[in-house]
Amino acid sequence: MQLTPLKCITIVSERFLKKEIIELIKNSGAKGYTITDAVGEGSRGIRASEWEGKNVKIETIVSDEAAESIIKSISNEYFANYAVIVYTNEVKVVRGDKYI
Amino acid sequence: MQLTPLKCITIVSERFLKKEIIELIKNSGAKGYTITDAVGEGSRGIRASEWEGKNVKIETIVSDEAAESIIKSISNEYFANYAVIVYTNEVKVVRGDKYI
Amino acid sequence: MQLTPLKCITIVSERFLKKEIIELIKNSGAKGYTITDAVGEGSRGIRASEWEGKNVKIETIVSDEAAESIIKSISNEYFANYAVIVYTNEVKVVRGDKYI
Amino acid sequence: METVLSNFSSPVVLAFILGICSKLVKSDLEFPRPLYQSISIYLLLAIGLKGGVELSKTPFAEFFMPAIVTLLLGVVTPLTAYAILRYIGKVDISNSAGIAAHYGSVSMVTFLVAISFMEQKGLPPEGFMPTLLALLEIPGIIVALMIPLALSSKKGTLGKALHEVVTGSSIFLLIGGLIIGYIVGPVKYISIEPFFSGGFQGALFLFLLELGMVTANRIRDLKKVGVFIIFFGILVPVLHAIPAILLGAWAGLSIGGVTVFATMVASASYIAAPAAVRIALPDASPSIYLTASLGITFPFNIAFGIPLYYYLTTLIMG
Amino acid sequence: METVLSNFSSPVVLAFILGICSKLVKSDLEFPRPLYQSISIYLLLAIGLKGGVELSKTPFAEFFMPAIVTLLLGVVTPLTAYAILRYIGKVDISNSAGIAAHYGSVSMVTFLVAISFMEQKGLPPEGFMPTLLALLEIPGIIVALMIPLALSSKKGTLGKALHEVVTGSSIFLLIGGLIIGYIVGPVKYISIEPFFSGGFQGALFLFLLELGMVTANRIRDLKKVGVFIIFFGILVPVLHAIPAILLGAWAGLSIGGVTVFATMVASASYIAAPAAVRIALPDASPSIYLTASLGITFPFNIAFGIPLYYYLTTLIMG
Amino acid sequence: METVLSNFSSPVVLAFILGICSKLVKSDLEFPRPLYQSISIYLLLAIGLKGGVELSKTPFAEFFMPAIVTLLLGVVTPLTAYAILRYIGKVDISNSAGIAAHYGSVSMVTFLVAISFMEQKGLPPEGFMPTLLALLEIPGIIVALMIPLALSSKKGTLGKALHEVVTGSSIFLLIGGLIIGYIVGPVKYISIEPFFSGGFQGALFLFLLELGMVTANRIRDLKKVGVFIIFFGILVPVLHAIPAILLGAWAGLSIGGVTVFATMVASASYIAAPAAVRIALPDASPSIYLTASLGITFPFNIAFGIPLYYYLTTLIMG
Ligand SMILES: Nc1ncnc2c1ncn2[C@@H]1O[C@H](COP(=O)(O)O)[C@@H](O)[C@H]1O
Ligand SMILES: Nc1ncnc2c1ncn2[C@@H]1O[C@H](COP(=O)(O)O)[C@@H](O)[C@H]1O
Ligand SMILES: Nc1ncnc2c1ncn2[C@@H]1O[C@H](COP(=O)(O)O)[C@@H](O)[C@H]1O
Ligand code: NA
Ligand code: NA
Ligand code: NA
Repeated sequence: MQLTPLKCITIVSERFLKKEIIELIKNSGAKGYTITDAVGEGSRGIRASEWEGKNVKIETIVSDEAAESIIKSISNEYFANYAVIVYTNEVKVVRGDKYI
Repeated sequence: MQLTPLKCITIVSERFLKKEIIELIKNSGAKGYTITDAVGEGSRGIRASEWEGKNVKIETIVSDEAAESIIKSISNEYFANYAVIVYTNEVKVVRGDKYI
Repeated sequence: MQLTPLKCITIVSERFLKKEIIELIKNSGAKGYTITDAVGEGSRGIRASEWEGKNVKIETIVSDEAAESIIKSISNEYFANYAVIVYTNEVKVVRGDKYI
Repeated sequence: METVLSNFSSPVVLAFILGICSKLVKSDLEFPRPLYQSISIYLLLAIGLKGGVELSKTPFAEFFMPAIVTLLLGVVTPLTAYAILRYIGKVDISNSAGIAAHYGSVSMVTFLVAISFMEQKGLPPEGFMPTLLALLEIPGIIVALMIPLALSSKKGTLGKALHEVVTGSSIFLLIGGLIIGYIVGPVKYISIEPFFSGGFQGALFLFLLELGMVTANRIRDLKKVGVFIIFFGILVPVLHAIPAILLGAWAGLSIGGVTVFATMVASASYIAAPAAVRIALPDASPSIYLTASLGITFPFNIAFGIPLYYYLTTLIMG
Repeated sequence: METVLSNFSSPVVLAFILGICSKLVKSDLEFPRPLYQSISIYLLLAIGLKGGVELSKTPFAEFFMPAIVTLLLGVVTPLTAYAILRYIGKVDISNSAGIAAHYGSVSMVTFLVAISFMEQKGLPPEGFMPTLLALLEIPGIIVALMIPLALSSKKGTLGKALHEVVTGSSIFLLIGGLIIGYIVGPVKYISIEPFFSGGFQGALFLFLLELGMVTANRIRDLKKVGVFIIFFGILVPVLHAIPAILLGAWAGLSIGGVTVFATMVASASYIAAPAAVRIALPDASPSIYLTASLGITFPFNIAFGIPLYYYLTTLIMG
Repeated sequence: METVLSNFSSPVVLAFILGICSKLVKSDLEFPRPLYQSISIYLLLAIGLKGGVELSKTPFAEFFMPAIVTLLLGVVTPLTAYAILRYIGKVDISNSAGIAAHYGSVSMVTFLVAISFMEQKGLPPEGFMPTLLALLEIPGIIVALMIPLALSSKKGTLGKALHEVVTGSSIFLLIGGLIIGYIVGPVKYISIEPFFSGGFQGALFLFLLELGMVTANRIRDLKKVGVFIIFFGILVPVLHAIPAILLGAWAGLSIGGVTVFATMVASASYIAAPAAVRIALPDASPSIYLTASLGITFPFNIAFGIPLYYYLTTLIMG
């Protein structure tokens, strides 16, 4: 089985940013994404959506370039005012060419 | 603390395939699995379960051989007609011998 | 973009241990965590929370030392009597110094 | 015409339209999935229970002919739908069979809206209609899925698909409710009646709000499926309703009963059938069959079909 | 015998059986967890509120003796259960204490089904029964968990377990409802009565459907627990019911009250107790205590126990 | 004083207190998010529908003046709130505008509790109050958010924030319900009335239980926000209620109507406003505006504000 090495970017943010982040990653070249509901705690205290109790965790499998572009955009747009964590991870993907 | 290097396979698919994929990974030698509800978008447009709004994300920690076998079976059975993404990831597992 | 290599620890356990594990990882130096609801199957048969149908999956991004300390504490406290799986994964984190 | 207009001031139809609007204005309204599931469970049990209680009071003779007619149409309608798709529309075998399975089966919500409609007209249908719903849900799917098997030498996923339909939660709850209602009878039913009857129309209101939201997504796909499917989704229901009206009247149903029966036959499944087709015919395209049944036929029936079938019924019966 | 049969045509018992069937036929019916949680919250508040309102009308004297008797049995039943497990069954200390905690506490749903049953018989129990439910829920768990502590020099997780029980959502909502109902009184209660009374039996119906599904999973584990536990799960409830009937009658309860009281005492917890035992006695096996309380005693009480306790009550009270 | 005490024995207020207690005793009570969402949908549709039905019976003349007065206060109250924050409290521009948006808008639950309160007093407000609620919800947010734009040359996120408010699910459901209720009218409303009226007070009871839990979390943050905000959160509502009472009475509302109207104006949004402010003014601190509206003003209004506004109304009107 042919496996393609790609980046998996994970973004956990307040629920409220979901729509915008999805748009952002699509514009950066991601071919797809997967979202799960999450709750969490971090450095930031209370936030607007907190009392609804939920974050979202967005994962997207992308090429190295797309990864860099996504990280840059998110850092610029959201790090100052919103609760967001972003990390990447090396994965091997089946039918990887679909996601580049 | 002793950590065993193993493979973590992640499969995101339409909810509808859940039962079958679980059976498939058990038959391929997985000793366990963890499932979370997810939503997502990918290359494929609409699908039967779409209007119920949910994918499933199945993760299973397995040996290299089991990993290969799972990837092969899923590729053969589902890639043609269903919405599925599969990728692997190197992890270090506590009490790893339980999962081989 | 500056990325810091850190450890991502994933703990899947019966829902029932959620509060305690969160306390444990905070005491071990984690600066945050993210939780998703999960279901799963493993080596262990039935358990008290099983009929409520849910595990939790706790992920925390930490330094290598904190990782080791978390793994040790969880192994000592829960492995004997509870359903728990723990594994680690190398990730690269944006603004990584926040999480050390 | 008047009936159509008055239909548009019915709460459930307006809820459906509100659901569509919520997508048009891009509202962030979100209908939690567990609420959707809970209302499904509630509605299916409620119609099952009420139907079972009614059935326990119905003499077998009265129920016999309508049941036979139902089964007959359950076998015939998927065949007509298939023939039209395959030979007029030139659709390939798998997709023709897949779509036919939807039109051979039945949409619970359309059925409920028809009952609401007739009750508001003061012409409630017979109490055993839910039993007919249960009888009609399965055969159409089976017949349609057997066509490609009969034509080619396909691998036997029919059994699996069949198990899926028969044990699917919708048929299970409907039949479970019927049996419980039948055993319990009118007297013991009283304790749970406020819950299952009082809230019924309101729950249906919420359900149609949600279905409006889902339908709006489907309507967006209309352009993808082509003009033939759009015509198909509107004309075939009417085509199926006509024999249903004639046979229903012949079998002795009241005006309310005939209208609801015709609506059932004219409706297309979008829950049981998709699940079964996905298993038995994985190469049939969900975009086509879901758009047809949920994006075209469902709103057509809710808005125009039901008043039309009622009008035709009164022409014939009265 | 007749009572047993008639019990099998009660809606809630049939819902329970339907739930079991859904697992037997492998239906894909899924009961969303939030619905399960919502119904729990609803039922607990509803019985609390109603009980509180009734309590505000009850003279203290009438309520005093039943309360004393309840506490007494809350202390005695875990000890008898423990003794039987440890000395007749030769079960180890932790498991004996763990199981005993379940049989010392109480199952809310069994309690509710018993009330339903007596209301259908036209013999509703006293209005303050929910207060007795609250009184009985906790002591049994505490007494049982203290046994291994008394015997060995175990580490002090009892405090944590105790906090878990007392602040657990079930006891919290029940007592919260009782207090609110008591303060609010019959007049102000009217505004929320349609919601909490009208829908009650229907919500209980849904809840038993879900419990049937859960019980079916548990029943599969029967072979794992051994024959002694199966006998235990059937005989101990009856053994506990008998003194409850005698003491309940002596304390001045009506026939309905005595039957419901006996059912409470005979029932085994499967929500509060497992949570507490999991904390205080992590080495006790959940397969055993859950299978016993949920897989054996619960269905036994629902199907046979309640009619039996009613029969015994009429024998004694006349 | 007496009114305040009697307010504390109202079911919904007690539910709110129970919710706060559940956090104080660290109960593991969990209110499932889908239940919370479902009740929101239900309450908003229910008040919309009922309001729409009432509106269809109200002569335009009767409704005209109250509507004008509502819009007027919707424009004025955010400005007074802003001025107090900026010039007395020395709060920075963003935070002043962010908080002002909350106090210019309205809290649905406070509104509902006020209606409950007046109905229990036998003085139900006019049926068109929900329309006023809808009219008041939006303008205050817009006016407040425009302040920083007018003062500085900020980037135009106001449009996005506006879209968020107008299509936000709460305003969408409220207005959707109003329109449907208006079209449907009193006769066709009957079918869905048991669901939307009968269960209303009970659903509100559950909702306040949940809000109590949320408020408890917010109250913990009180020490973070400083003494000025605490005074602000108590005094500004009263300050806003007074002109509302005068203008409401002048516009011809009944005692019930004036009290509810004053409560609306005095209340602070914690759903629509936070979402909009988060978008338009990301540097305003949620800890401050949420703590003020949800942690201070909300419980103050529920417990003391409503009886106080009622008392003031009777002083002035009668
Ligand atoms: N160290 C961490 N590990 C895992 N998730 C985290 C961590 N820190 C923050 N998060 C997640 O990111 C969200 C926002 O974090 P923050 O911006 O630090 O408030 C939190 O609610 C968590 O869900
Ligand atoms: N690039 C991607 N990154 C993360 N998840 C993806 C990606 N592409 C697809 N998925 C997930 O896999 C599901 C099926 O994808 P597809 O088969 O491409 O339609 C989607 O609904 C997503 O949940
Ligand atoms: N091999 C595995 N891969 C992924 N998740 C697992 C695996 N084994 C166990 N788990 C998860 O860990 C939980 C506890 O496992 P256990 O202690 O083996 O019963 C299970 O319910 C699963 O959610
Ligand atoms: Na049909
Ligand atoms: Na007991
Ligand atoms: Na206001």
